[in-house]
Amino acid sequence: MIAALRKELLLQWRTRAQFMAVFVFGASALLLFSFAVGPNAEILRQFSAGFMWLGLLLSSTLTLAESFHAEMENRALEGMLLLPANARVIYYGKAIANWLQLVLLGFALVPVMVVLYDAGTTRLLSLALVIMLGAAGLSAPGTLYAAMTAQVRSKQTLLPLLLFPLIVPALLASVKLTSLIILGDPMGQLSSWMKLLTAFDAIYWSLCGLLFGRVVEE
Amino acid sequence: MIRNVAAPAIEAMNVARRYGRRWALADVTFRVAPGRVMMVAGRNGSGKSTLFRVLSTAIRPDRGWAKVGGFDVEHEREDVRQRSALLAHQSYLYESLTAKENLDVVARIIGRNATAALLDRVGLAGRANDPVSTFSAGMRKRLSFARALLQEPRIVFLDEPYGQLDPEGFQLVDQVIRELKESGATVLVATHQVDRVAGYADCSITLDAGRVIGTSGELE
Amino acid sequence: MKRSFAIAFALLAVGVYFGLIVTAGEQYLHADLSLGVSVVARTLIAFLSGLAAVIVFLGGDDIENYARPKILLVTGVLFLLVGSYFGLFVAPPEQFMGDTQRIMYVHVPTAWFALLAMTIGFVSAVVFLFNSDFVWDARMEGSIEVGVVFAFLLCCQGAIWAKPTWGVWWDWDPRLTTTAVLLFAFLGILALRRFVEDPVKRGIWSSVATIIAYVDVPIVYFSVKWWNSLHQQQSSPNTVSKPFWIPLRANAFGILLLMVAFIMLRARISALRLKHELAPPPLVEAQLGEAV
Amino acid sequence: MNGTVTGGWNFVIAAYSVTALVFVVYGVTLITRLREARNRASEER
Repeated sequence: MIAALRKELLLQWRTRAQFMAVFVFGASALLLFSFAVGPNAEILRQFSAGFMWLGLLLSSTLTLAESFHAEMENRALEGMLLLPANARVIYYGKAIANWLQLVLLGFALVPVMVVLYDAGTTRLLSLALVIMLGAAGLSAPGTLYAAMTAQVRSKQTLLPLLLFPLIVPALLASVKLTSLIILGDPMGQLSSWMKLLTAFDAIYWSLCGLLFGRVVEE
Repeated sequence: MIRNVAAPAIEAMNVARRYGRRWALADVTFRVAPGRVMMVAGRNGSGKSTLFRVLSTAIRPDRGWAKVGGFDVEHEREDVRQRSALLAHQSYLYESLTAKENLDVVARIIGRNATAALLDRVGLAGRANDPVSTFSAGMRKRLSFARALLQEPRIVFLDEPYGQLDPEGFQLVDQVIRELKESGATVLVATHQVDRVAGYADCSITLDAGRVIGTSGELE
Repeated sequence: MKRSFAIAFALLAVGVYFGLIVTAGEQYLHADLSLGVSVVARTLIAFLSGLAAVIVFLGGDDIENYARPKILLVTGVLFLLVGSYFGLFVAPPEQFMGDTQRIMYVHVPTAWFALLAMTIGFVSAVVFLFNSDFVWDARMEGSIEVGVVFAFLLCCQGAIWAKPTWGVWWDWDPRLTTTAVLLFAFLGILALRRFVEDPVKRGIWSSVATIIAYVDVPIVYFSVKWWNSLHQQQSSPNTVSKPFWIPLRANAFGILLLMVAFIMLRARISALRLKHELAPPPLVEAQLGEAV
Repeated sequence: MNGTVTGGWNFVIAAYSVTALVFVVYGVTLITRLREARNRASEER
């Protein structure tokens, strides 16, 4: 498990230029969203959480697809499976690495959001927790679907097509939590959304791990 | 688990495998005793690679069954994988990692080391810290060879081991196969270098259109 | 196989008798046909025997038989004609909803069977992953496609219902929104199936995707419900009073039969293609003369 | 307004028409697709 994770992190470190490109993509998406709304500071602040998560979601399809690019190049994934290494270990290694990358991306997008939308907050710790939980919701099913679509023609379309409807609850919860943190939480809804997001993560982290072997083994 | 020692190292019975609608393997049956070196001949597309992929558990057979080291390739995959290694057509290498890192990744997962010695063995010690993306086809072949040997397999599947290698590389492959044989490992070699391999192989089968069309030498 | 079809029809008949005919007798003939079974028990029997009929129809389905789906199709259309006649012309307008209530007689059964079709897809996916029998792959494809068609229809009906009721076409009602999310999730799975040539991979991947998408249903429902909790909680339209039973239940049985027939037809199309794809290797003699 | 939604018959008709249309169109396409698939299967045999 540790060995598999180390391999993923090494691969990601080698392609860190890719990460920068994805970050710039996400940041420019945030910039474009504000053009769609117009220069109304109050409305932008209201929508800031939604925009940030949409930016992260769009970027995530790039990083997820990319994470299987190296595996498919020389059929390296098959090589890994033929070692007496469990497919589940490979899945969790990859999912955790993707999660770390998404968390990093989320943290990097926060200052962009603060500057563009004037959506600052002092509750940085809870914001970090939300980004971590939300990214976990994206990475667990995302890694599984990326493994499938990496082997298919027209993968660029298929991955978002499969992933976006699925992560609706995680997206809703993350957006709601983020905007509750930024705009205040008068009705005390924070904990119930947090529970929903945690439940989503728990279900998909276990279910996808169970099913990954069936997807990659031929 | 205790298995009969005299049991064949590899046993395939009516193995068939389809790619899409094309049957790459139609019906293959053979047995090889442990410690033998077997040549698998046949022209391009005759099913050699598919046979190796089935035997090394990369893909499941659609029909029939096969046992490697006494373990079923469909239901006891972990056991087969622990005992065998495949030198495949694809190199199984990560382009962005260096030669040494590629081997280290494998070594760490299966809990072995001695990657430096292996790199030296295949003549890549000087390029150990260069990324694979800068390697030539022959160097990649050498590196995947090292990757397969790292697993210390008892049963080795070598798919075109001579492909893209220089004369020096030919010598290296010959020597490695000889050493594997001396250590008691079973080696299957799929190749077009029929004359060269026939010099040291104990037996051979010839495939055509996914079927065995000829055998020679003592298989069992 | 032949027997299971008869059993399913018998189960259906029991359901129709207790769910529909007894009520119709009370309403229009003033005759007690209930055989002493209470109202609650009758509803339960109708529900359970309908469900059992679906299971037996599909579980015991002979994929080679092409007459059965057509019989079911015709029977289903008959039920729908009766139900719609009652729904449009016989049943009184509802107290609050007026005539728009009549939309419910098709909307509610469509909702039940959209969800049921997707549940059948989920069950088929699980069975396929365990036994790798391609009949279940064909059934999965059939029920997912039927589920998608029903979900699409459901969204259309929902929009038509929402306009006179709340003044907007789309109210972000949790049930309707969940249906829309489901529609897109299962459309994605159908797209995935189109892009994968290898039948084994196609079967396994779409089973995995189906399981993952189906597990999402309750989570989506609750998240949309909480998300939309600031809006007014619309009350469930009244479908419980007796005058509304006949059109609702007749249409329910009709749509049940249509769903089963559609799944059967669609599964046969998939099965024919799979039969072609999974044909055994041709038995040609190896040409020994051409040996290398 | 006494809380009752009045009128709305056009919506009712629309809903029933959409339902009928979807069922009929889907049913017809299924039957034609099945016929095509069967013809293709018998041709190959």
